[in-house]
Amino acid sequence: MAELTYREAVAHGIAQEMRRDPSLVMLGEDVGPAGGVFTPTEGLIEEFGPVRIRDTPISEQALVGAAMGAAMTGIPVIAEIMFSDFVAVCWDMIANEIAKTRYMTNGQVSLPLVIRTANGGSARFGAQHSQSVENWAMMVPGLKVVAPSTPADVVGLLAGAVRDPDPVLFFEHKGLMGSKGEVPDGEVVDELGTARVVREGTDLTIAALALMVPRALLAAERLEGDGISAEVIDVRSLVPLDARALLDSVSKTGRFFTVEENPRLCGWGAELVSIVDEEAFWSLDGPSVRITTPHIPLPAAASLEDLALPSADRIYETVSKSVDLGSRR
Amino acid sequence: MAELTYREAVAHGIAQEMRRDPSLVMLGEDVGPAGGVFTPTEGLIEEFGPVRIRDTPISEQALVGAAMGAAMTGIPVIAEIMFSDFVAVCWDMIANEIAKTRYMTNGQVSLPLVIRTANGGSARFGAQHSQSVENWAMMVPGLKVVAPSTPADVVGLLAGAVRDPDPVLFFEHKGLMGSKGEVPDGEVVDELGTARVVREGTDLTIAALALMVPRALLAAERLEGDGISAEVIDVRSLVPLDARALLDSVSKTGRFFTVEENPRLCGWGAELVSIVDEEAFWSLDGPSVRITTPHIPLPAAASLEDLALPSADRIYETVSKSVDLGSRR
Amino acid sequence: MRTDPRYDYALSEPRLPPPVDESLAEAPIDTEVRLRMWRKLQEIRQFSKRAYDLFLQNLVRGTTHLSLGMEAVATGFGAAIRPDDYTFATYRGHGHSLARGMDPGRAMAELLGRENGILGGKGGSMHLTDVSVGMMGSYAIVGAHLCVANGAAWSAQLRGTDQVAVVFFGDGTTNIGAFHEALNFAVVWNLPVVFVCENNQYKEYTPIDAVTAVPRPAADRALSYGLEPSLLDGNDPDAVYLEAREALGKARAGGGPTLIEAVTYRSGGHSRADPGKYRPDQEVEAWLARDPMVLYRARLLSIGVPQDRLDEIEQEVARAIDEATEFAKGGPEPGEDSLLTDLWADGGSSWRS
Amino acid sequence: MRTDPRYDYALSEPRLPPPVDESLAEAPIDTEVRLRMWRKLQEIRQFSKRAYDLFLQNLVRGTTHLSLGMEAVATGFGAAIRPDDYTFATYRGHGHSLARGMDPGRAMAELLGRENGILGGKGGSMHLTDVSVGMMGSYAIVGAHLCVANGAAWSAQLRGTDQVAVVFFGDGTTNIGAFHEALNFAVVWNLPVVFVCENNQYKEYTPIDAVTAVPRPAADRALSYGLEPSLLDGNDPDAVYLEAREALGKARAGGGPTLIEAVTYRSGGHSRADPGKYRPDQEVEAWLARDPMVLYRARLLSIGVPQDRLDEIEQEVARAIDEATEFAKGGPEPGEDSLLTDLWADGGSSWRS
Ligand SMILES: Cc1ncc(C[n+]2csc(CCOP(=O)(O)OP(=O)(O)O)c2C)c(N)n1
Ligand SMILES: Cc1ncc(C[n+]2csc(CCOP(=O)(O)OP(=O)(O)O)c2C)c(N)n1
Ligand SMILES: [Mg+2]
Ligand SMILES: [Mg+2]
Repeated sequence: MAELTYREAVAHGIAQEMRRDPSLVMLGEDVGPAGGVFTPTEGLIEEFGPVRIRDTPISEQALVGAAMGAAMTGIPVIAEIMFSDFVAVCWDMIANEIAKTRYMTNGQVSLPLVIRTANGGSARFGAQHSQSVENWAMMVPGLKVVAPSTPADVVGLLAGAVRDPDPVLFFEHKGLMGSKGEVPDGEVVDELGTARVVREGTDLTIAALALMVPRALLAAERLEGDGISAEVIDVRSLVPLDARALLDSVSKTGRFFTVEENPRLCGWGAELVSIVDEEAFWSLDGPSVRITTPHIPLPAAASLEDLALPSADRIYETVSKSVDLGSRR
Repeated sequence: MAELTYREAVAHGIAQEMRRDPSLVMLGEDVGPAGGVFTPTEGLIEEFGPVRIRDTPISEQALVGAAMGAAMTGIPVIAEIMFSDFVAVCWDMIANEIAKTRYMTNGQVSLPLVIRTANGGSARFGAQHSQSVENWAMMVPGLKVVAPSTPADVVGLLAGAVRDPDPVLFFEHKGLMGSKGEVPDGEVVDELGTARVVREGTDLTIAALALMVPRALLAAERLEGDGISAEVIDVRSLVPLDARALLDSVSKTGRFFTVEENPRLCGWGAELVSIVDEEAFWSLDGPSVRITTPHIPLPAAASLEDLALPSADRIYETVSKSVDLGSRR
Repeated sequence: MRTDPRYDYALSEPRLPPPVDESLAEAPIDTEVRLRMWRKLQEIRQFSKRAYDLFLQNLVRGTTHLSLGMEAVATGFGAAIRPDDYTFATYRGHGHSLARGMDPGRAMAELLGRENGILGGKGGSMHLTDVSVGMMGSYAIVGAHLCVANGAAWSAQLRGTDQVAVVFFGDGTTNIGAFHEALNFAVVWNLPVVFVCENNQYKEYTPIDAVTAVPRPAADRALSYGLEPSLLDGNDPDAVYLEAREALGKARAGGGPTLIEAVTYRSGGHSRADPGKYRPDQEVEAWLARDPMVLYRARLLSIGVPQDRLDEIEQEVARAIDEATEFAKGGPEPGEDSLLTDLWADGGSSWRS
Repeated sequence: MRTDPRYDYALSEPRLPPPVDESLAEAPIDTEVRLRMWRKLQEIRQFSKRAYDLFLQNLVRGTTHLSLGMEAVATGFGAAIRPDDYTFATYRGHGHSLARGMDPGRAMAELLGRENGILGGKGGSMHLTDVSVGMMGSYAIVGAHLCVANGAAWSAQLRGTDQVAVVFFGDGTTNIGAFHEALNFAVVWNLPVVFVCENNQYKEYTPIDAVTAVPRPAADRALSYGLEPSLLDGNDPDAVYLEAREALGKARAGGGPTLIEAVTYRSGGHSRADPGKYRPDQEVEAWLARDPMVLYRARLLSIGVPQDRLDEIEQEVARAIDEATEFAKGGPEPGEDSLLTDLWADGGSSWRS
C-alpha cells in the first residue's frame, strides 16, 4: 500500500497500463514535458518517451480523431482533453463518430480508446472551465462513462477503461486532485459498471459521484447524529451502470437521494431516479429527491461557486427535511 | 384558417416574423435559393432578398458564431443547422458560448437568437442524420428548447422563440415535415413554456414531444377501447418547462408515462419523471414508466429503425401492461 | 508547384472543363492496369445507375449520394493503392468502396437496408465500410474523417508498417474547421496520409466559389501547411493514377502528407432528391461531353485497345451488377435479433446490471 | 506582402527578438497619441503586476493569465480604435479591456470575485466584458470568439454603420478549426473585422513551432483566405498603431478583413501557476531587454519628450492602480441574491412553471 494523491494516481495508473501493453500510447495538449495542466501525467514522458506520450497542437478534433483512427487500426490510445468543457469543441468526433462507429459498422470496427479529462468545479475557474459534463457523455449510446472519487479507483478504473475494448470517457475531478488515499501495491484493475457502497445505512440511500462522494459522506455522518442512517453509494461508473446495486439499496432503505454536481436538467440523477421509480416503486416510502447544482452556468467568484455546488450542508439539510416530510405522510 | 404542411409552416412563421421586424435576418447552409434541404425556407429569399436570407459555407462554428455576434450587437437572428446531429460540430459555440454569455457577463449581453434544426428519425437516414438531441440542449443552462408537433405550433412557437430575448433551440421534426394542419389566419404567436393537453383523460398521463405526440394519441385511442382513459400532454417546450401542467395532470390521473424519441439515458423524460416523483409522489398509484428509443444509435434500415423508435403499438402495449401490473398492487 | 495552368477555367464563369491532356496516352502505365481501371469505372458507374433505378422503385429508402461523373478519382486511387492501405470516404463513398474491392452485392444490399448488407442494414448508404478490404468507413458529417484518417496513418507509423491512409472529401469540406486541424496535424506529425479533395465544384446546391475565399478550395490552401499545391484532372483516370502513385510512394517513404485537388463534376444532383437544376445547362453539357467514360474509352482506343475488349468488360460488369442486384433484393429485412447487437465489443448493447 | 524580413529570426532557435525599427520615431503619430499610449502601457503593466501581487496574497483565486510583456498590442490598437468599434479578446484579456477603457477598479474587483466586479463576480478573470466601452468579451475556450467577432462585424454591415470588430488571439489558436472557419467566412462575406494574432511564441508550455506546420502561424496562413500576409513588431506600440489604423480604415471603407500577426513575448508564465521554466534563459533575457516599456521609453525620449513627463504619467497611473486595488478589496463577496439572476433576459433563471 502506498499513499498517493488523486493526481499522482492518474500517472500511476497510466504507467501501469503502459508497462503492461507496449502498444498503448497517449496524446494530448501539453501532456509531455509539461505533464499536463494539473500535472496528472508528470513523469510519463521520461519513462515512456515522446513517441508514446505525444503533445499535440490546440486541435481537439484532430487529436481525438487521431485517437479514433489509431484505435480502429489496432493501437489502443489514451487521449487527454485538458478540461472537460472542451469536449464541446470535438463533440462531433466523440458523440457522432466514436460512439456510433461500432454499431453503424455492425461490429466491424473496435475502438479501444480512453478519453481522460479534468471535470468539475470548486477551483474558481468560471463557467467555461468548471463544468461537470458526465451527463453529456451518458446521453450518447456507445460511450462508457467513468468518474472515480478516490486514488485507488483512479488507478483501478483507469486500468479497467484501458483494457475495455470500447470507448470510455474517464472524468478526473479537478477538486479531488490533491486528495490522498491508499493505493494497493502491484497491479490494480477494477471493473467498470460496479458501484460501491461506501457507507452502509438503513433509512435512506444517497447516490453520489466524484467530488460529491466525500460531501455525501460528511452529510451522512451528520445525519447519523440525528439518528438517521444513510447508505452512501459511489456510483463510479455511469455506463455501464450498476443499477442492481442502487435498486438493492433502495429496496432496503425505501428512500432515494442523488447528489449531482451537474446543473439540474437531465443530470445522471434523473436517469437513476427514473430507474428506481420504475423498478422499486413499491419499496419507496417517500419521494426521491435530487440535490444538484442549480440550472445555471458555474459562477467564478468563490462565494458564488460555493453556493452553487451541492455542499455537505445542503445535502444534510435537504435530506433531513425530506425525511421529516416523508414520515408525515 | 389555412391548411399548411409542417414544412410550409416553417417558412410561414419565418416570413411572419421577418415582415414584423425588418432587422431580423437568417443564415444557414443552402437556406437561400435552394430553400433548405427539407425546403422549409422555400420562397423566403424571393421575398426578403439575399441580405436577410444568407447562405454560408460548410462552417457551422462560423455560422452559429456569426449569429451570436450579430445578436449581441442588436440584430436578431435565425440560424439554421441543417440536421440537428450537426449541432455537435458547433457544440462549443452553443453550449459554452451562447448559453453562458448572459450569465457570465452578469446580464450585460443579450442574445436574441433562434437556432432552427431538423431533428429526429423515421426518414431512414442512419445514425448521423436522425438523432433526437433535444435533451442535449435541455442539459445546458441558458438555452431554451422548443419542439413543435403541429403546423400551428410551428408558426406560433417560432414567433415566440424569435421574440424571446434569449437563445432558443428550435427543433423541427423531419418525420412531421409532410404532415398537415390548420394554421389560424393573421399573426400567430404562442408562448414558450406552455404544454398542451392534447387529449383529456383520467386514468393516466402520457407526456410526449414532436413525432411522438401523434403516436401517443394513437395509443391513447386504443387504450380507450380497453376502457383506459389516457391524458396526452404535448410538452412542446422543454425549457422553460410547464411542470405545473404535468403535475396537475398526474395529480388527477395518478400514473405517469413519457414517450421519448431520444435514446434512453438522460432523456428529457427522466427529468420529468424526477420532477413528478419528487413533487407528486403521494398522488402516484404506480411506477412512472419511460418509453424510449433503446440506448443505441439509430440504424438505417427501415425495418430496424421502425423497431427502434417508439411506435404506437409499443406505447399501447407498455402502458397496458404497466397499468395492469399497477392495479395488482 | 504542380498547379496546372489549364485549370484557370475555374476562375471564370461558367465552370467549363479544361482540355484533355492527350500526352497522358504516353504515360508509363501498363495496359493491364488501364484495363482494370476501365473495369472499375464501369463497375462504379453501373452500380450507381442501378442504385438510382432501385431508388426510383422505392427500394432504396433514406438518401443516396451518387458519384456519377466522378468515378475516375476512386478508380485511379483504387489502382494505385496497396491492399493493406486505408481508405476513408464520405457519404458519397460507393465508388471508393468498390474501388477497394467491396462486394457490390453486399454494398447494394446495404443500400436496400437488408440483412445481407455489408453492415447488416445498420449503417446504410452513407456509411459503407469493409475493414477486410481496407475500406475504413464512409462518414456522413463533413470534416471528421480527415482527422480519423490521420489516426490510421499514425497507427501505421507506430506499428512501423509502411501503410498509407488516403482520405477523400469534397470541395465544400475545405471550409470546415476539421479540415484545417487535420492538415496541420498531419504535417506536424509527418504522417503517411494523402488528402484528396474531389472538387466537383458544388457543395450541395451552391457553387463552391460562392462560399470559398480562394478559387482552388484545396490547392490554394496547401501553403498554409507548408505543402506543395497539387491540382489535377479528376476525370482522367491516368492523371489520378500517376499522382496517386507519387503521393502514396512519398508517404510510404516517410515523406509525409500530400494534399491533392482533383477537379471533377458530378453529373447528377447532390443526393437522391436533387435534380441539380441550379447548374447552367451549358456547364452540365460541357462536362457530360468530358465524362470519364468518354474520355477513357477514347484514351484506350487511342493506345490500341480493341473496342471489343472494352465492350466485353462493360458487359461482364453488367452481369455482375445484375447478380449483385439479385443478391441484394433476395436478402431479408433485418429484424429484432440484430437491433440490439454490436454496440459494444461484447456483441450486445446493455448499459446496466 | 507586408512580411518583414527582420522576422526571419523566428525561423531559427532560439527565438530571439528582431532589432527595433528606429525609423518609426519619424512616423506621423501625434505626440499626444504617443503619450496616451505610454499611459496605457503603464496602466496595463501596473494592473497586471498588481494582479500578480494579489494572487500571491491569495486574493485572486482560480486562475489569471497576464499579458506582461505583451502590452504594446492592446495599447496600439486601443489608440487607433473608435469608441463604437467592437473588441473581442481571450482569457488573456485584461490589457485589451483596459485599452478600451474598462474601469481598472471594477476589473480588479472581478479578479477578486467581488460584487463590485465588472461582472459581479460571475465571470472572473478570464471573461472581462464591458459592453458600454465596446469590450465585447473575453473568451476562455480557444477559437470561438473569432467567429463571434465576425457576427459583430456582420451586424455593423447590416446596420450600415461603419463600425469594425477587432479580435485578438494567440499563436496557438491558429491551429484550431474555428480559426479557419472564421477567416474564410469573413472573407467570403467581406466583413469589417480585423484578426490580430498575438504571437507570443508559446501555446501554454510548448513553443509554437513544435505544433505548427508553418513558421508564421498567422501570416503564413493569410494566402489561404486570399489575404495579404501582415507581420509586425508587436512590442512596438507605434508599429501596432500604424497597422491598426490601416486595417481599421480598410475595414471601415468596405475593404473587408485583415489578418495581422504581431510578434511579441510574454515575460511571465502562461497562467498564474506557471513559472515558465521551459523557456531558455537567453531567450527570456533578450526579450526582457526589448520589453515594450523599455522600447517605448527610449522612443519617447528620442523624439524629445522630457523624462519628467513620462515619470509623472507613470506615477499617476500608480495612484490609479492603488485606488483600483482599494476599490476592489473593499467590495463585498457576492451572495445568494445574485446567484440565480441574469441567466435569462427577465433577470432570473427559472426553467419551469
Ligand atoms: C458538418 C456538416 N454540415 C453540413 C452537412 C450537410 N451536407 C452534406 S453533404 C454537404 C455538401 C458537401 O459538399 P462537398 O464537400 O463539396 O462534397 P460533395 O457532396 O460535393 O461530394 C453538406 C453541406 C454535413 N453532412 N455535415
Ligand atoms: C479549445 C481549447 N483547448 C485548449 C484550451 C487550453 N488552453 C488555454 S490557453 C491555451 C494556449 C493558447 O495559446 P495561444 O493561442 O498561443 O494564446 P496565449 O495563451 O499564448 O495568449 C490552451 C491550450 C482552451 N482554453 N481551449
Ligand atoms: Mg462538392
Ligand atoms: Mg501564445
